[in-house]
Amino acid sequence: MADTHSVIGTQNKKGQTFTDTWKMMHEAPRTPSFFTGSEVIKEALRRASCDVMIAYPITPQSEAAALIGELFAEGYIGDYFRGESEFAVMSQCAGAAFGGARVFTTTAGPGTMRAMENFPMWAGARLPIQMIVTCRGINSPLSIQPDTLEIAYLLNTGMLVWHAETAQDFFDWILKGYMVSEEPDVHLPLALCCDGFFVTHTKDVVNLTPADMCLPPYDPYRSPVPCMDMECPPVRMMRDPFVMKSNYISYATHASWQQEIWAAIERSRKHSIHWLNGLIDTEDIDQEIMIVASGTAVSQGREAIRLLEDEGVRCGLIKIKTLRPWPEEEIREATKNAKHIFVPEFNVTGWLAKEIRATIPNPHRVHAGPHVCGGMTMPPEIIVSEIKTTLGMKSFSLAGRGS
Amino acid sequence: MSKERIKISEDLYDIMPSDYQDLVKSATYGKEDRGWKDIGSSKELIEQHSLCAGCPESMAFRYILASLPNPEDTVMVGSTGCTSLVFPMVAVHNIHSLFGNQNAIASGLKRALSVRFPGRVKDVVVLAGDGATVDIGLDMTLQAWFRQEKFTTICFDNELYANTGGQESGLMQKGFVAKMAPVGKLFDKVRLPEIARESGCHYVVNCTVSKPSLVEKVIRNAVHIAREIGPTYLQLYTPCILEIGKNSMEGLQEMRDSEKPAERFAYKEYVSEPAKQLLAELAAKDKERKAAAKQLAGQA
Amino acid sequence: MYNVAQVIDEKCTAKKGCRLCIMYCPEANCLDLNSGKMVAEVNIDRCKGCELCVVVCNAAKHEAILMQAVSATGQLMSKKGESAALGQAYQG
Amino acid sequence: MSQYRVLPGPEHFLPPAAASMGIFLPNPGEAHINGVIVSEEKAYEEAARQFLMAKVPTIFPGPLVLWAWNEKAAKKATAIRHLYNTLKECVQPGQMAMLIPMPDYRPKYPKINPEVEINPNHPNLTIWHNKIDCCMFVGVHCHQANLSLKIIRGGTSCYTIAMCAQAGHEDAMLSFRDASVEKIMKLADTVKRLKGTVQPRQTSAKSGSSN
Repeated sequence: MADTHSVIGTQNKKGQTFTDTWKMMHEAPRTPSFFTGSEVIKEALRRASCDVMIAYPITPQSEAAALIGELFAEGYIGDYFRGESEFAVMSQCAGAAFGGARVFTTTAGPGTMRAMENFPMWAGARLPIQMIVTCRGINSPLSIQPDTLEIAYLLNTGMLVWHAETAQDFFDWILKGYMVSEEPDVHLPLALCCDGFFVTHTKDVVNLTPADMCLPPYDPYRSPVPCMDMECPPVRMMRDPFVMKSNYISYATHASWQQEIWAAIERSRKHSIHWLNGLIDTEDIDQEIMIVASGTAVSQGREAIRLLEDEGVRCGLIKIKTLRPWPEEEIREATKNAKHIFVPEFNVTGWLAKEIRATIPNPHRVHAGPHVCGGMTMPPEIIVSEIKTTLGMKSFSLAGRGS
Repeated sequence: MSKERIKISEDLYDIMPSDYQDLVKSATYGKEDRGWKDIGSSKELIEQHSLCAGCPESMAFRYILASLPNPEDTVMVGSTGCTSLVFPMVAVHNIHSLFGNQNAIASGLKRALSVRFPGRVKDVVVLAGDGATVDIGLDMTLQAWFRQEKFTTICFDNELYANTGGQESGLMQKGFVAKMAPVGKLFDKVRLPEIARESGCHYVVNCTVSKPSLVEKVIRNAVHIAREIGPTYLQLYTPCILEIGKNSMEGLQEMRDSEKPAERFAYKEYVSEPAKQLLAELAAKDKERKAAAKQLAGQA
Repeated sequence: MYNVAQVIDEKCTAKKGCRLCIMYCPEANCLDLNSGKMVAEVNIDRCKGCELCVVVCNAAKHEAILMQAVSATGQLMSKKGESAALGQAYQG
Repeated sequence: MSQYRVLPGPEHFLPPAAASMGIFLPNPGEAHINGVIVSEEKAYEEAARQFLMAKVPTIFPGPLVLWAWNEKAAKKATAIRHLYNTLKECVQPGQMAMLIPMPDYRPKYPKINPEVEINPNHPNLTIWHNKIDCCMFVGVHCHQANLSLKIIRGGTSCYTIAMCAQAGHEDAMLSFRDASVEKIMKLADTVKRLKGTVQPRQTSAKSGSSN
């Protein structure tokens, strides 16, 4: 039985030192680097002590998945291969996780949808797989452009769902994500989402931890369910047996099992707060006007606030980092002074606005918008315009605005 | 897990249900030449399950579990269907995840076990029905073979969807009238054994489970070849007596009828050149081992 | 109430090496070899009553296995080797 | 802090998972009673008291200790046996300590023999059959332990204790975390120390079998 703590301070075959994750993330020196989001994913994986990565090409995650292949060729990843479809890849990830490996994969848009049957299975089977989702359009007609609609579908799978704003978030959260999702009381898959292209294909300054430090390895014997390697009891063990006889006993087992998955998401709250320094970030929450957003909409909101300030309108900001667990209490508290809550989103349905409306008092305060979709950018001016229009201020109309 | 680790804590031994005490006392984990002959005098690696009375699939499970060369280091992967009524009762770790993705699960599993236990034997064996293997899961079945994944795929071919009530499947015979084939199946039984050979399998067998000694042989070959060389495929006829209108005691005869020359399940075998070489080496070693044992017995 | 297989010890040829019923029984550890008496023995709790053992035993002309009624609690309803009384078979 | 308390059931048609009611797990060095974080010391006292009060105090060891799959597991098994023996010595006539294994996790209904085992998919059957009014889980994988604890809280009035080797269980009425041989032995010591100071429950009106 592997003892995680005993390996700290020792070296892996690449000469990296297994390092206490808190020290690595918070105390070790950081080197500013100018990288694309895809390159940042690679750099995070270099330090993640990942056993198995499985890849499949789909824009805009292909570059990241290919770069991790280079890491494998360099010897940083235990095994790596290209699967035959997203459905198969997610099942291959499950197989590797059932076998006690730390697993990583990436997907996007239609790939997420094709693989969807796997995600509630991952969660129900308590497999702490990490999956990067570089969001893009999913509906016909085909689009490869940024659009976050697929997140709406992931929210009810039982996975942890985090939404990164920047490449720096990505770098830190990939590594911290394993720490949260591998906790025995959580032990759930993590969908780490970002807005495709905006994060993956733009360059940004990212502060990297030392390349000669890496995460302690995953210990499958702390899992809340038996690892399928014939090394642990019980020897007579099926993962995961049917409970579908037509009787109340079977229903009760299945119902309790489902509740346990959502309970595990709740338990991730404590660990997520610890590692991410809270489930939300806030700026200026005393204001009566608040922008609440996740992903790159946060950056656009921040810019809109600067523009509004020039016109004498003060506005606060809430950045939602984790969508599952949902920061209900935090959002309630941070919006308690708000008279108007604006929720800019990169999708047509406004799923984030719906989530917020469902959990705060006086939900009529929520203005679902502005929305853009289908790959549109969201100029800060349209957020400004939306806010000013709602406040009854005169606002010029931006040609081609989306909502 | 070595046989030595399949043991009950001494201080709690007396409270363990007897089936587990039996498992530790008389199952054939760790026995070098385990096989169907251990049946009847050892604790089998299957507990009571809820398959129908007389189901040939039950027989197949017995022979396979008795013949796995290293059950203490074997992980099995199943799929949705009748087999998943037995798998919870099987005394090797096994996985059910979704319908049809068994070869994808096994690909990830085998690679994870290879990363985690380098240099150690960890066999992976897939066992699924024909719907899972040939219809819904065909892409993953074939792609695992294309990639030369080192595990064994066993298909329990009952020529229909049994668990959902007898619908047409790709391995069903042409002309058979079934649910979803109301005027009889319109196309031929899919020739998966041939496809398996062309897809890179190093050992392919098509047969029934009417002879336990034969099942033992093909299982041992398939697992050893998969361990050392590459993918192997066994297609075993396990008729659904319920859906083809037979009585509970008629399964064996149905298999015997179907394995006659020119019938669908006449014994067919394909062995690749490297696999032939491996089998010859294994046979030589086996002979040597038996001779040594004989000599030792003679001295005693 | 249902039928299970019962081996008539005197007719069983296990001591001569016959393993037909043990081999072909679909259920695990249902027909085991009693190595003391050297006869095949049915574990009543595991027998689903498929009669395949009867078929293979009869085909070899040993005719050493009979189907006999058991109660819902798994008790043989008459002495081993004797058939249940008329009307008893389906009372449960 | 949540107003919810994790109390003996039966609670609802389908009781909520305690974590969804705002109950948090203890940090290292802590335990919880009814969902309220307490010192470990307090938890030893309360667990011992509950054992000594019960008509049928029962330990449910799971696969992680029933199997000697590593040295630590075998040692824990010895400690569990010691705790059981201590319980037997310390209870009064009319009380009956039990030691019932959870050997695996496959659903066994309707073939389960509730006298000799407990199963995470239908643990209430074993609780009802043996009229168990206080039990402790140890060596059960956390997921399966949580299934059991919740179903027990849903359908019985049994008091549940978790001696968990990981982060603990909010669905138990009392939970330790980071369980070790030492912690199990310390609980046995506490039972011994409190022997004779706790009166067994007089009535079994709220015992598992009545619900």
